[in-house]
Amino acid sequence: MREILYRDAICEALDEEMERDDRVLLLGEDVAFIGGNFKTSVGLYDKYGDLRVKDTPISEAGFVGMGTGMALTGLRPVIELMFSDFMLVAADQIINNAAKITYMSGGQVTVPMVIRTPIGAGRSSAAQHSQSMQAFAAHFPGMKVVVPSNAQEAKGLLKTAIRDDNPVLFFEHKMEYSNKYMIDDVVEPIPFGMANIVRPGTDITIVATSSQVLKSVKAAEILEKDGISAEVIDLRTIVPMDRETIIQSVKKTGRLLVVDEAYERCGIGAEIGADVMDDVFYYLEAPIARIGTPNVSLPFSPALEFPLIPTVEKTVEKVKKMMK
Amino acid sequence: MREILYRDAICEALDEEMERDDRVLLLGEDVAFIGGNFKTSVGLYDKYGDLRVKDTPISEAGFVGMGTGMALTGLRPVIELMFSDFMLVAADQIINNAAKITYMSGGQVTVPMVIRTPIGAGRSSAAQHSQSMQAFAAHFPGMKVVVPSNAQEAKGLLKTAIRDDNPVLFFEHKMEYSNKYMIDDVVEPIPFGMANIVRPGTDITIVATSSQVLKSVKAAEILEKDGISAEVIDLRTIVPMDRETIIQSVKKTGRLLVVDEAYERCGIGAEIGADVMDDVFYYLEAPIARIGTPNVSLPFSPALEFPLIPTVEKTVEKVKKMMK
Amino acid sequence: METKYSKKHLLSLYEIMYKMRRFEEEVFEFYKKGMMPGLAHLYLGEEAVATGVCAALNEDDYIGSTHRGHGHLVARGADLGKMMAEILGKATGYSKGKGGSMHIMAMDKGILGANGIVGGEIPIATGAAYSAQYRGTDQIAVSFFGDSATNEGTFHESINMAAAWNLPIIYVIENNLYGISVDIRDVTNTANLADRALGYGIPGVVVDGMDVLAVQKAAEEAAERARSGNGPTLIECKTYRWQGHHVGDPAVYRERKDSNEKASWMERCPVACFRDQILSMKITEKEVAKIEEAVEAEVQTAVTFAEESPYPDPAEAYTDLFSDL
Amino acid sequence: METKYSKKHLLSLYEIMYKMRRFEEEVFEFYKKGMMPGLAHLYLGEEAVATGVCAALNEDDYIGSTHRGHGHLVARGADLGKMMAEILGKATGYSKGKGGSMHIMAMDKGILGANGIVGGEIPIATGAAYSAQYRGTDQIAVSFFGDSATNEGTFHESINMAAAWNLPIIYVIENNLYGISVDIRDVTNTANLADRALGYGIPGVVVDGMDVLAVQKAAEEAAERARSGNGPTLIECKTYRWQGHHVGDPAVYRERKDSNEKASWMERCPVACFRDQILSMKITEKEVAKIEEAVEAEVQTAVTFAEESPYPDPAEAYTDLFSDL
Ligand SMILES: Cc1ncc(C[n+]2csc(CCOP(=O)(O)OP(=O)(O)O)c2C)c(N)n1
Ligand SMILES: Cc1ncc(C[n+]2csc(CCOP(=O)(O)OP(=O)(O)O)c2C)c(N)n1
Ligand SMILES: [Mg+2]
Ligand SMILES: [Mg+2]
Repeated sequence: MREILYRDAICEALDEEMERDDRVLLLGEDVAFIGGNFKTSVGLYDKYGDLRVKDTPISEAGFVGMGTGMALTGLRPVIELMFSDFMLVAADQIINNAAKITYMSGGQVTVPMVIRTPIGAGRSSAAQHSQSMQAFAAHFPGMKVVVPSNAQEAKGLLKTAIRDDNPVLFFEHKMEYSNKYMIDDVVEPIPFGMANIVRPGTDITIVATSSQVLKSVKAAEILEKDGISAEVIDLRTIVPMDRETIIQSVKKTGRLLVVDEAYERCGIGAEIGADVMDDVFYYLEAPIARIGTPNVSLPFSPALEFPLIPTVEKTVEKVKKMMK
Repeated sequence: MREILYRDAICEALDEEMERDDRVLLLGEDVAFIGGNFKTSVGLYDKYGDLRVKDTPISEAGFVGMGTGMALTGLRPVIELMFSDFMLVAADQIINNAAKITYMSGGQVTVPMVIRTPIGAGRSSAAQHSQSMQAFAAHFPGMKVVVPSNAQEAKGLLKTAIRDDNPVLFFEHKMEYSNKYMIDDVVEPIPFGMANIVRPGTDITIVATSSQVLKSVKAAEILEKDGISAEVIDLRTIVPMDRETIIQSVKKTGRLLVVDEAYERCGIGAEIGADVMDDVFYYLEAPIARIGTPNVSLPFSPALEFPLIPTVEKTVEKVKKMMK
Repeated sequence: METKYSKKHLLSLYEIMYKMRRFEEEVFEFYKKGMMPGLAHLYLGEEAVATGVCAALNEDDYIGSTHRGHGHLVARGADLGKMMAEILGKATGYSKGKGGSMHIMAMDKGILGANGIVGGEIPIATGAAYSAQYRGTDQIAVSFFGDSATNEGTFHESINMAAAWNLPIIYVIENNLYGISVDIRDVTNTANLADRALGYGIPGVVVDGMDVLAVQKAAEEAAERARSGNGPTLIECKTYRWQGHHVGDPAVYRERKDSNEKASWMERCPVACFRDQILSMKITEKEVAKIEEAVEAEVQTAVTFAEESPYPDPAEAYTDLFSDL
Repeated sequence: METKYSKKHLLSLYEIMYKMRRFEEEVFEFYKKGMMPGLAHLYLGEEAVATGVCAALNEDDYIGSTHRGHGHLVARGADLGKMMAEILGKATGYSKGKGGSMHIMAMDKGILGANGIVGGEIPIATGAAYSAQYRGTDQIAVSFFGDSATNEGTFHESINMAAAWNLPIIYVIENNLYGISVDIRDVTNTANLADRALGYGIPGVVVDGMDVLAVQKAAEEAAERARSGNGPTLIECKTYRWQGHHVGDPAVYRERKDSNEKASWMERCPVACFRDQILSMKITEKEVAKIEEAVEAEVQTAVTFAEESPYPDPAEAYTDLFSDL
């Protein structure tokens, strides 16, 4: 085990995969010379050169589309979008193109492309730089959707993403980049579609994503003191979704809370509730619940922004309500 | 009452609003000289001229953004996107800009813009021309989202949309354009946020949108013969959502099925279930259920496409299962 | 008339153009008979463009195509039977019936995809060019698109990158004057769309898109430039479509400015004119007729194959979304 | 030196530039003291651009701004107190603290919005120009954006429409050489971005963006063209930013090609040079000093106002999404 910053774990995964497979290349705004806006590719430009670690112009639709063209012709591009909000600038290329080509071709081709991009509020970045786009990505078929919860998970899941033959949306939480974690000396790829029970419990199931996993664990620790035993599941990937692990857990606990930072409406909480409903309905002791970002734009002022972000306290409070 | 095509009802609403208010103008691809790809603006170019009914180049992000600029400076533009799939080409302008400006400005300005666009499968238009984008629109805050069910509803709701001071996404179902309906001689604006109980019933609540409303009514008629009394609610607007009407109905019937043609994952069915859950949970006699488009791309061949579309039969079958 | 090209080459150009023509006439028949699901955008009248451009390419080069893509496929030697089957939504089609006319993909012919999103394929083809550069191959990419697609942001973003990085790609504007009903001259301010090249510091060439040899020549120069590391070229081919935007479009908008517009273009039919041209060049009527017969047979075989092929099994709707799930 | 402008006008130009300079120095101070939430993109060094352009405008003209928008606001006479309060996230800010530095909107000054999406504001400003044309007013719009924003599709789509329809708008490129760390010359192939105009059939003008009078002159010509119905102009102002991309950026990338780059631009400081210039034009040190004192007072008042203003009530997070819900 060793200590590492979340951002460096991302960088290591990129480096190791590029080392392993020269079809892997990295493109995006400011990824090369300065090593990325969030410093997730420091050193790679020096190591792999200009053609393989490429600073692009500010042309998101253009360079995401280029990634698709590369993926169709034998390469395995990793594209960085500086903020996940900018997926909307390239939305047609991501959703109408990259995600549909394998299907539209009747399986003739695959599109092994990873789009890495940061999500999350908390930096006073306001309405256009603070969104969490995982529910948006999951709504449309054809992309795998990954939401790693810490440095080890990020490294292992990014390796899997790069080795996957399909388009993968890989969401890094921007408040995590500077956080320190202990990780294994060697991190193996973590398979998609296998949720991780990070804390067993018996009274309620909390399914969480990304940075909400650690917050949920903290909430569980607080709840423990009140005699409430919460099972926390790190979903890891939204597509594919590990329904079975969730269902088994809820059958045991009788309660389900989903915590994910995307907008609440048509969000991840709604989806998981609907998805498992049939299987768990007769086991439920309380209504399925969700915590997400409320359905308003994200404000700049910390006085307004922080109250909107899912927190440990909100989770504790919601669980207590559900236990009544 | 008189008979009218759905497409002509749209056209009448546009005409009447343009007649009433010279700040209203229409922009889009092929809306002028040929009166729209789906013939929803026939005659308006001749009546109102080139500046007011404007054929645009194929520049969706550009002309949606222009609409925002018009709306900020005293006009009330109606923008036609030829297929709702193309919202993705203009997604940043719709979601990061039009929908957020009022909020980001602290309420200094409003953006009275309507984006009209067709949804729905059934024409062998394949993966890039068949999607139903209402859940996508509803996920992001700042837009009202309208899903009219027939000609009368379309006309009345479009008038309201044009008079609304906020961005409105107005979804027309492309399989409806050539359908005939009886409508009132004079159609008044229909308020947003008021669902319409189109068929009362006691055993199950079916909340439907767009062309699924009529299909649900047909399903209810079939179910009637089996002694099942279904209440069908035309949701009309997804944002704002009339929770109260749904909740009251489900409290009465004990069962809820949502039928909407958007992709199922993170879709409208998931949302409504999650939204009313707390209020109806203890009244439920069966798990809340949903019918949507399965989470795959839409295929071209009718042999593949039709089985994916929500139908009367699927609704009947699902309800029967829920009654067991 | 003189030409540097061999008799064999001239005949093969004619064969390809004639094949496009006959193939699409049959597509139109299927539509009229109500046997074609959805719509198709016919290339009739524009045959010289794809034929001339593809004559300048190698087998392993890449093509980014459009909603009006049948011609590009034929020019690359795609299987007519699999094409027609796809257009009819049959299980034996290139895309197993999942794509249809607008999304025929033939990776074996370097066709990266037809694309229902106007401008959608331009960055994808540009990425293939980057890929060729990265892998150090001799390959180039060609991106075909219509006049009106030049007003999409992707056109701009792609060409800028290709120009900045000297990517081996040719951008081909098939300027048939219209985007559906909208006259390109009403929504853009330059007489020649090739002028767009000026803003990127790359060559922009205007070519008579009804003249297959002129097109081939321009494409050869551009291909040479691309292969030798000198970057992209923008070629504007002036052409015209015989039919409306799609098989169901009566195209009333054409008579708006010039009632003779269609007729005057049809006089310059690329297929008929080239036939006359080669007949004046030591090629005999008999040689041409032989080709036409062979093409006819190939087209009829494709038609029969497509008609007799089964529709896909409904369960197929759920496969091919991912390679592994 | 000679100029057609009055002493009063020259002094007012200096006042505006000096105000921008001092205002942003105070913003930077707030950042360094940890009192500013998030980040800000400073206009320091680029003052002549907004000042010169806005000097050519009328009160009711429109401005589309960017993430680097403080200068545009000051040039339009926006309230410094409300600006600073917004930058600090206070309830008294232009946007009640909801927007912040990147989204200050001041509709009363014709500022349609700063915009955190690069290229995002270009079509919006273009729509305002269409609106002016439609309403038959004398208004024009100005769209400011950076060098690197010219590589977004919205740039292309907007200018094409404005050119096709002769919209009354001026597109102003603030070419400070970089988009964050990326040198525009590495991702685009033309020496002058103004050359982009060639592809749209509109005038493209290169101007010394450190010279406020040169900028004003170019803007006046463009404004005249726009107001008389002759359509858009693209003006490229060559300029430089003193600081990194944002307040937290050390800007190491600048020494990459030319270690003297920053120093040589700073020698040409638009504020200091213009000060010297007007002192050589019958304007006295005393007159200048008087202005500087007044600006200083105004800036200090703004700083105090912002500091002393309250943060918004958390419940405010839920208002202003819609005008009516
Ligand atoms: C992004 C997008 N916008 C609009 C359309 C609808 N559409 C399909 S083809 C077409 C016209 C294209 O014109 P052009 O590029 O000149 O090609 P042509 O059809 O003339 O060959 C339009 C508007 C689309 N498919 N995609
Ligand atoms: C669509 C989009 N892509 C990327 C960014 C991140 N970003 C913010 S400013 C900037 C550089 C802009 O460069 P330029 O247009 O030259 O303006 P400057 O900052 O130099 O004034 C980038 C890449 C963004 N905000 N929006
Ligand atoms: Mg065309
Ligand atoms: Mg710049």
